[in-house]
Amino acid sequence: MTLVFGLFNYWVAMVLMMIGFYILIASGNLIKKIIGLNIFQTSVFILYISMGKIKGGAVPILTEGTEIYTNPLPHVLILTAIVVGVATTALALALVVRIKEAYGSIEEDDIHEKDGSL
Amino acid sequence: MLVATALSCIFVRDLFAVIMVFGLYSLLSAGFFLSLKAPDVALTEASIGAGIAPILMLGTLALTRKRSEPQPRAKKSLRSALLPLVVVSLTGVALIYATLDMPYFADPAAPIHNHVVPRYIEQSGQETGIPNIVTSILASYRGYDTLGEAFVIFAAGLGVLALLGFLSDGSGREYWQFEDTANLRHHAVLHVISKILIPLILLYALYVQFHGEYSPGGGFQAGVIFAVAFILYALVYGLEAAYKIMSPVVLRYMMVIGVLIYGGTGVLCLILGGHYLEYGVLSDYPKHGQHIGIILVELGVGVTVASVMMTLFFTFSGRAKRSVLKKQGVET
Amino acid sequence: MSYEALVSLAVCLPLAGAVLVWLCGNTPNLREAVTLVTGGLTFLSVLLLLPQGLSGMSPELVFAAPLPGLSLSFRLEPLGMLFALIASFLWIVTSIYSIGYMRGAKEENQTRFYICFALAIAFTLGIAFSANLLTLFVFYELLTLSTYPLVTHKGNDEARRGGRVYLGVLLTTSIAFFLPAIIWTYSVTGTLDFRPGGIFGGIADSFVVGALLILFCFGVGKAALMPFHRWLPSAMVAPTPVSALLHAVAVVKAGVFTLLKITVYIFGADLLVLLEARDLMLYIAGASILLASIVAMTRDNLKARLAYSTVSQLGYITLGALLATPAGITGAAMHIAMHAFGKITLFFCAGAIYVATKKTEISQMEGLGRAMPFTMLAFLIGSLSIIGLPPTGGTWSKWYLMLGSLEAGHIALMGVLMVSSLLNIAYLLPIPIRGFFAGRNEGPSILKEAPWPCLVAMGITSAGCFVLFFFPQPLHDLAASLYGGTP
Amino acid sequence: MMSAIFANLPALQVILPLLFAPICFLLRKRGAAWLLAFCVSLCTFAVSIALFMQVSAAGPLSYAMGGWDPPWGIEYRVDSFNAPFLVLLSLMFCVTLAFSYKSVEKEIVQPRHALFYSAFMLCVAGLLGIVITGDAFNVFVFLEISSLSSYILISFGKDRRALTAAFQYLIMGTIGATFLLIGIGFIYMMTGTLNMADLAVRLPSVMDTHTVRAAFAFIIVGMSIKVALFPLHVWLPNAYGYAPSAASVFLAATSTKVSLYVLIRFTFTVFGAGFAFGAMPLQPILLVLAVTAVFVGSLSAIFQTNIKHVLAYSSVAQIGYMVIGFALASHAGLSAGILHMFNHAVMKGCLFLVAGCVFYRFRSARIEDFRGLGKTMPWTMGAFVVGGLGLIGMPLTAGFVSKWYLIMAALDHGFVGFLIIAAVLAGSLLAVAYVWRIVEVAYFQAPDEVHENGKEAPFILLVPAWFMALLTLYIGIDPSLVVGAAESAALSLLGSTP
Repeated sequence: MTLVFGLFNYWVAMVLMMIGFYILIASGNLIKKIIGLNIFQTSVFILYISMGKIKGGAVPILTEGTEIYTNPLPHVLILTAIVVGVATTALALALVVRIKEAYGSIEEDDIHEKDGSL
Repeated sequence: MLVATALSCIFVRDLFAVIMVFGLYSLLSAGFFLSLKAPDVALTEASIGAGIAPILMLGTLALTRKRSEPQPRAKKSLRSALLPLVVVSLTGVALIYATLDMPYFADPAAPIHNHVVPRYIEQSGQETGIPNIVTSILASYRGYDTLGEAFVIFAAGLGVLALLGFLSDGSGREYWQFEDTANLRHHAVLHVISKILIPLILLYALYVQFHGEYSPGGGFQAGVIFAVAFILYALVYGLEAAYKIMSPVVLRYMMVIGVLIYGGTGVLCLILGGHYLEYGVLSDYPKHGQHIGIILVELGVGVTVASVMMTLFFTFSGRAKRSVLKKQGVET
Repeated sequence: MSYEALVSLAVCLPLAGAVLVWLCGNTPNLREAVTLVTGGLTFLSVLLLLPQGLSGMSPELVFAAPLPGLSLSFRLEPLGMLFALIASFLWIVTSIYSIGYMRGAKEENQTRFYICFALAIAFTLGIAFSANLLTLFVFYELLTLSTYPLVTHKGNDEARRGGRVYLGVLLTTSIAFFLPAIIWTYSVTGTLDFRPGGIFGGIADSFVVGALLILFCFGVGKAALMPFHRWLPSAMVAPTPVSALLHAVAVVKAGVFTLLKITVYIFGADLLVLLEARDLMLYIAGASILLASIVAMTRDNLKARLAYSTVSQLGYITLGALLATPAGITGAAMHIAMHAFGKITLFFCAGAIYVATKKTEISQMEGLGRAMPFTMLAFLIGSLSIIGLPPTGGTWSKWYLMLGSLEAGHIALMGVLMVSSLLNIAYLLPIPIRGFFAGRNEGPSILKEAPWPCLVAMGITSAGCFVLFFFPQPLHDLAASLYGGTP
Repeated sequence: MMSAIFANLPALQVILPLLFAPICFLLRKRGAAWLLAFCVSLCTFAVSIALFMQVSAAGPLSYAMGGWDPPWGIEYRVDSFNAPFLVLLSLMFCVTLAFSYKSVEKEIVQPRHALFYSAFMLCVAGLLGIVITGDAFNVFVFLEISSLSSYILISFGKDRRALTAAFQYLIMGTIGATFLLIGIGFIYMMTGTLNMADLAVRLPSVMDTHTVRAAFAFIIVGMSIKVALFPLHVWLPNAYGYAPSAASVFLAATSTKVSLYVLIRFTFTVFGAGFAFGAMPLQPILLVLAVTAVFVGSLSAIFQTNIKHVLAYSSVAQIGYMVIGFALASHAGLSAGILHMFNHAVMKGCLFLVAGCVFYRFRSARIEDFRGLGKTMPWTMGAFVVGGLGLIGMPLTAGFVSKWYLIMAALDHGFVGFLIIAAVLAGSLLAVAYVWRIVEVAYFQAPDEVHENGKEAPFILLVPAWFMALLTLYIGIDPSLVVGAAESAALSLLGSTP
């Protein structure tokens, strides 16, 4: 039982990762792919933040009389990772717009077809 | 909840709805972060994941189209349908396999709570003089990562400008999209609520920016909030009005100035005889120097993030407007 | 001049010649003068090295160290001396011949032709003087590359196809067999130097050495051992001087020379006779001799017939090298020289006929002896030398080869040699005979010989065939000092 | 002042290109942007040489970013493994810039030039940052800088397929980076540290856990995507094929190598060879994949019609060689792999420069465009032949040296070694096929009317191409410098394992 409860949070993150990853590779629509990518990344963030949690830990801002703080390092890493994620998303979306202009479609199959006929 | 929203992303066809669901998902995970005692991350995720990202996606959608085409199942061979499942299951098995030996959730005996981090918790107060440990790690101990991250954002701004910032005049020449925006017709709509709201948001952004040392927040969050305020302004008053207040050309300079404030602070440390980003040398008292340094780099991050986010929005929406104008031109 | 300077001079002169030829490209007379002068000087410097070469192994001359512990270096020894002498001497003769041929046949891109020719000679001399397998391999590959533009000189589809086979076979064998054999040898013995008595000296087990022998024999594709002989007939699309010098002398001889060097200085005769793999390779060489002769008989194109004849003759040398008896090695070394003179004469004749009459097929050549008596006479002499009949040089080498196979107790191989001589007669002699005597009922033809430089060149080489019969002593001494050096 | 500069060399190495990138972004004049970038590249190169000399003289350097000692702060660590990589990267930076002045002028529309140079400098800075850092998470951040900027660089390509190529690369690259992030998260969870040296100390005690094994798997798979190891190479051919010439030169020569560097760094420095090759079945998997990569890459290269695609598929095959060397995990194998990373960078750089020259003249680089180039562009084709011979592995070229070492290393591995040798040799034979196909077209086919009037490429494009060609030859004749660097790199990697 401790196994289940002890790891439950991680498992949720894993399931989310798998969902995101599935959308990412199985979807034919480019925008959906990007959403999948975001879900995938966000679930990794959840994994990190979960590991930073400590029993009875307070918000990591120094205050008088608090002994235990939540581990702040994962928070820092994830702040960075979130920003990196949004940067990637923005670039990907810009590419999608250009692809739409060049091909008239954002479905992967259509694009392959159009390139094949060249 | 999270799982449910994520799953719904697979099955919903309408892209507009998918994006909304995704926004909801981000908001939920922000709440989750908050419950895990990570307010900084929650704030960022809420503003970026639930704010900026969906706005950009919607902008893209406006430029492309709404529905995800029904996938022609017949065309898909069994292999191409199975492959993603197999890959995902393999990854999943590896992930679950990994968890088996993990320290339990919130276990105080886990290695991450006992190595490296104690020093941050115990000494950052004396070493940087800043109560928010996240901020002191972010801007000082691991300030270099954050520098890198500011540059990632800068790179994204640069990339989007490179991809969408130019328009062709048909003769093979291209020009910056925004160079002639002053001619566009002023088209303001009065909106009392937003007039009250926007200054409030801006004020809050400044608070988040400069109070980041004491409470959750800092450059990123402030930058994003600042940008959201402008985006709101642009939505309400029209793009042209927004251009007038914050012209895209100025934004381009601001992007650069932002990252240079950060990088320059580091160089200043070098010149004053310290290591790169060793703020201690900025003042006679290391603690004081750290404080100055952290404020400076947070400002740099804030400026970069705000200007890049605004640039992103302007570029996407400007492009959308162009294509609308072009279509009308064709029709008339 | 010192020995070091001479060795480097011998290799560098043709290189410098190539540059000069490039610079003088626009004035044909000057260009060809440069070629001749360079050829003369090169031969001279090789000749001056002769005393040194006769005295056995000379000091090593290192000029670069591309891999730690391995160097690119030169060293003079009798076999290399012999090879260098032949190559540099015949270069002069061929240059004279090519001037006549190239002008007579009005070939294009003559400057490129002379440049590549000079380069090829430089690399051949590099092979001759190599002090270790690595150096040899480097020049071996360079030779392949520098002769490629010569093979494809005509630039048409046929030339391109020929070039493809040429490059394909030579590179494939060298990359797939030769190079791994070299590296394997290095990893087993820790050295690649050519040493009297070989370098294996009891280090490796016979399985590894046997496998290496097979790899080497097939890896040296230039030796044209069947089934890797296909490049040689393909290379015949090249202009005749190229076929004459490179594919009768420089390139193929570089191949058998390499084999000879490997058997003498890498394996060592003593080790070689113990190997079972050697017997296998001997029979393959024997089969190569017979098969190639038979194929030669079926070819109507003169150059193709000569090419297959070359394949078969190369088999002789391989055979001699593998016999690893004193007589065998002497015979092999001498045959390098004898065959060179004989075959180059034959090719010169083929080229002369082409320039004068544009005829390439043997069946068209009946009665040609009356129009080109001098050419046909030279052809006869060359044929005699290849067959091994007195009074030509070929007699001696064949003599030693047969002696060698007796020494080694391989009666069957001696039989092979005899049968192949008969076959030689059958495919070579009819050509001059029919040239002189057949087709009488055609009208009296006018005397129409090839350009004079061609005739001069033919004269020199066919004279060489006689001279080598009457004065084989220096050659024999050089060849004999090979196994004399081996303990 | 001088001493201050010398003390801060590791920081300067990265921040020079990093900080000048935004400045470059603002420059309006094309020439000014280029000049700035070029000056920066020269300074970067000087810094890398100085670092290399320092490291060879005095051993590994450690630089604490922000003055915080590792593992609390981020550490820059220069040792004999990454110092040569820094030199290689900055050298390619200079060479590509020298080339790009003319090439970019032709291939990219004027107002975007400053953006191109800016993105290019960011990309270089990112790659340098990955190589020099001693902090696992910092690798991720700089990986993203370099990746984002390389997506941008690729999307500058004129062909619309450049966009889809960039998108595909973005998706796969981000998956790779996220896998890396998961892996780093796992090892962080088990050890509580992100510093590589510290990780190496703390990992052995938790080595035998599922989490660490999974972490290793995630890092390897994630980086294999960026390395373009078969079968994760699908992004590479299009990405290199449709990028602007200057970008393909630089990316082809460096980007996959840096990812491979990360792979090797994590395997040997962080996890240790004993774990990677003892507890995990890394060797057989990598060997099989690498050998397949050699065959698939070479065979595909033979059937391409665009020269850049030929070269890109050839890269897939050559990466196979490098991975073979790495997977042998012996000193000899590792040095051979590292050696080939350098040599291949030089040769492939040369070949892509040639492709760029041809592209400059004809606006495309299909095989047909090579018709008659032997006559019309003799110098360009000369450089191509040298580079091509290098790929084949002819003696006196750099390719021969690496092949030699690779086969020597494989000979120690018995039967498996023989199979590897067979694969390596077969790969070279296939290389003959795809290189010679182009050479034949160039020298034997008559040019059509478009190509008849082709002139030699401008001098300024030829200089970098020939520089790389001569470097190929130089390494082939006197490889002691590179070989020495590769061997000491391998030694430092194996020596650091417990």
